[in-house]
Amino acid sequence: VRQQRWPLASEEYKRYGRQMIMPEIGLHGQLRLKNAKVLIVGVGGLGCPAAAYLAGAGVGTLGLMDGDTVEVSNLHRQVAHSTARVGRLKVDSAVEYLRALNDSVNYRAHPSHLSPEKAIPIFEQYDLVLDCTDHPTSRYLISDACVLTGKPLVSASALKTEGQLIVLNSPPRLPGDVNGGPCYRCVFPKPPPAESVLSCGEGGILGPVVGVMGVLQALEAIKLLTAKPVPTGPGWSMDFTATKPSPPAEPTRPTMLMFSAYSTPQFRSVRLRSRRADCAVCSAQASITRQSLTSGSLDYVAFCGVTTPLNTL
Amino acid sequence: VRQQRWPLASEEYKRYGRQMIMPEIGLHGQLRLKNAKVLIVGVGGLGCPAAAYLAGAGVGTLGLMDGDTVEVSNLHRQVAHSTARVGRLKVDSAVEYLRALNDSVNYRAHPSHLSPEKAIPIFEQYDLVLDCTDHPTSRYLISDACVLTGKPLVSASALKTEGQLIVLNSPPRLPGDVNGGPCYRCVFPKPPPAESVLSCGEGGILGPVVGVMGVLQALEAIKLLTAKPVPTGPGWSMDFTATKPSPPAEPTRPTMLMFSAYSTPQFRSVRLRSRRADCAVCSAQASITRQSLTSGSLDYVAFCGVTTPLNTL
Amino acid sequence: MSSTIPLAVEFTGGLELLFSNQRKHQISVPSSDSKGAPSNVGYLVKWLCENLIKDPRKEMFVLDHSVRPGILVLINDADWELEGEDKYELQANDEIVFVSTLHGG
Amino acid sequence: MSSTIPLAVEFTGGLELLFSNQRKHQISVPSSDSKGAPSNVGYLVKWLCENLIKDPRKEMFVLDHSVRPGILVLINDADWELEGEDKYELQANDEIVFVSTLHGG
Ligand SMILES: [Zn+2]
Ligand SMILES: [Zn+2]
Repeated sequence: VRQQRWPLASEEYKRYGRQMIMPEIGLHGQLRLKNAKVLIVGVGGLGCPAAAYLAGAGVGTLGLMDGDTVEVSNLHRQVAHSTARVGRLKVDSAVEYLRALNDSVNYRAHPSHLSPEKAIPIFEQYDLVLDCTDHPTSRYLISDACVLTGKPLVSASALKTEGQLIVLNSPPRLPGDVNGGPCYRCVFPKPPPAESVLSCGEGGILGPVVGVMGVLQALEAIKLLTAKPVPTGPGWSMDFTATKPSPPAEPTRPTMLMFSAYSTPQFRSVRLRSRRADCAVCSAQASITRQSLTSGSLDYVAFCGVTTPLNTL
Repeated sequence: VRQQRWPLASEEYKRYGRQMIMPEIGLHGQLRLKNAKVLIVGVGGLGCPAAAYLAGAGVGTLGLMDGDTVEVSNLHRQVAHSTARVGRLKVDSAVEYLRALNDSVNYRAHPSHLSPEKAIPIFEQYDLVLDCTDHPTSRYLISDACVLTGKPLVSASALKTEGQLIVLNSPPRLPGDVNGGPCYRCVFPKPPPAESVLSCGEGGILGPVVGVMGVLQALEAIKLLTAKPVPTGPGWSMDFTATKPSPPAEPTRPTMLMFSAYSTPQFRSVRLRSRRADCAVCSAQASITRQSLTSGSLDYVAFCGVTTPLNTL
Repeated sequence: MSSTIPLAVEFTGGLELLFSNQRKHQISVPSSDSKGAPSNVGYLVKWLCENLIKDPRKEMFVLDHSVRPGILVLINDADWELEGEDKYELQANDEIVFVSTLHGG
Repeated sequence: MSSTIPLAVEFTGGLELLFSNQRKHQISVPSSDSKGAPSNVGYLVKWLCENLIKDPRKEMFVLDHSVRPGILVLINDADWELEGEDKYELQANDEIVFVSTLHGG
């Protein structure tokens, strides 16, 4: 009963103290994390470290979606799984690891692949989505569903010795609102030719390369979830940790972070375009709607799989 | 018996296949990893992810050194531990996690803090060292011991929302050899005033910030361990994976990677100086020797702890 | 005009495999195209296809006379769509990066 | 001489706390010092202590008339020891970064 004076249990102050003493998080940020629901699509090389750090940080609800089972060839990079759990569903394997790390998170396992029909009803249960998948079809589908449900998206990918990360639909706005962040289709309106797409199975992947990108996804998610709103409500006055004003956030410009393990410099941040006036999903003239998605009339596999007639120079 | 035709067991081809198909690693690199002995000093926010990805990659022998026990306040960032293992030695807790991930690695637990007397005999058992500690005293000691035993050092640090990484003594060369990479004392000849040093406990730390730095340490270690020597020996001809010549390695220039979670750009690579002609440990006029280290005549705490008389502007 | 423009061109995300497996290239391109107009990025792409690409699979770089879908063109660390796309006129020492998007995870 | 040199100065690794908790500062410093010599990085450090630092703990930035141990000074992304240390003469639009080394882990 005494506990009611405090917005967190004493165990939580202990567990999260090292991040709560920073002005960027504070008690307010910790409460926002606790109230947040994050969906991770894909529990592989990106999803494993992303889930570990989001669970560690105390995200209230963490959804994991993946239809695959753990294979031995995953284990050099998918560090939430284990040899003993080979053959089990990746979502179940990861939840076992995550519960041992932090049992106070509410884990939701979605043991199937994402489909256009399921995307919207599932995304609506969350506040933010991480794209940790490994194919253009899922990347377009996840981005479309994030725009249509108004969720910001932290999208990353990796192959061989390189990685890329973009925060999309941030801030999330209705289709047609030019102040919303660009979506995946704004940046890549046409899918790459199918024959140019390599998976990690085909092209190979260095574990720490995909690991770095997954950890950075967790970081961007935490930054988005804890970004300071205008201070209101009684909780604010209890934010004893905010002794210094936190630095003003730089205006969010859409950027892509590129990583290349063997290059100098290894990292490069590049400026991306804003929303595309003729984007098929986030513009005023969008053709992709909640209806077209849930009805299953959109064939993402065909969209990405058609081999474009080759008219080379 | 049939297995003898192959340098790795079939389970190993499965487990490491996704990294072996890359020309940067190949069979040759995998064998080099398998024969390598890596020491991680500090099994906290940096050491946990670094150990996970090095174990995943199949480093043959992984030494973990730490005298601390797991606390609840560690768990938001030290993702190899678990709530059930609070109170246990960090080295034992981490080995339990790592064994579940990859049992074929030979784990060596060093359940104590590093001391000048112990450093040289322990470092001599390894090929490469990761500094994952959290204080200037250990940073100078580890660097000194790496120079004196000829081991390259991957040193990282993190605090609040920032991180730094430097590869030191790479290539490792005898004191006085100007072609060796700079050591920690070359870059920072004098320790910072004690009152300017903040620990993660005091200053706070965001989990993914230290996590990114730890994963990047594993990456630099893998790059150093698998760097291609001149092809010799019968093993080379079996490297069926090297279908393309790998790109020539860029000349190693000493650089520091700086990370700042809330800045744009987040990462910055800066050029560092080479070896210092009057460095106390790696130069021709070095005063620090194996003898002075092992005899215990060097007091690193006093070196770093003395509050310099303040002669401010 | 026979003057040239020095450029730093880089290929990443796997595109370097089409260009002698080399990421960074220091090149010089004619400062004007065959019609005498100042060279732009569209001209550079054509020039790369005629002079620098080593792999016969040119369609992995160019389709329908433009950079193929799934390749991001960066002009001095900005998406070329912020700079006028292929109409951007090349300046000395511009850094042009061609990035193939990755999909693995 | 009353001309000035525009510079981008940045403080990281916690040093920003001494400078109004702001990392990036666009400043202009006199192009020559009191003796008429071209302004160098040593002069800049003195100038920052007199004009930009807000925290009274100046000894966290400068000790014995030089940047305190544990601070790396970067001139255009290179350790200042590669550029002549405090003798480096400032150029317009130079980027000078002061980094406090971190020790946590
Ligand atoms: Zn769009
Ligand atoms: Zn040295």
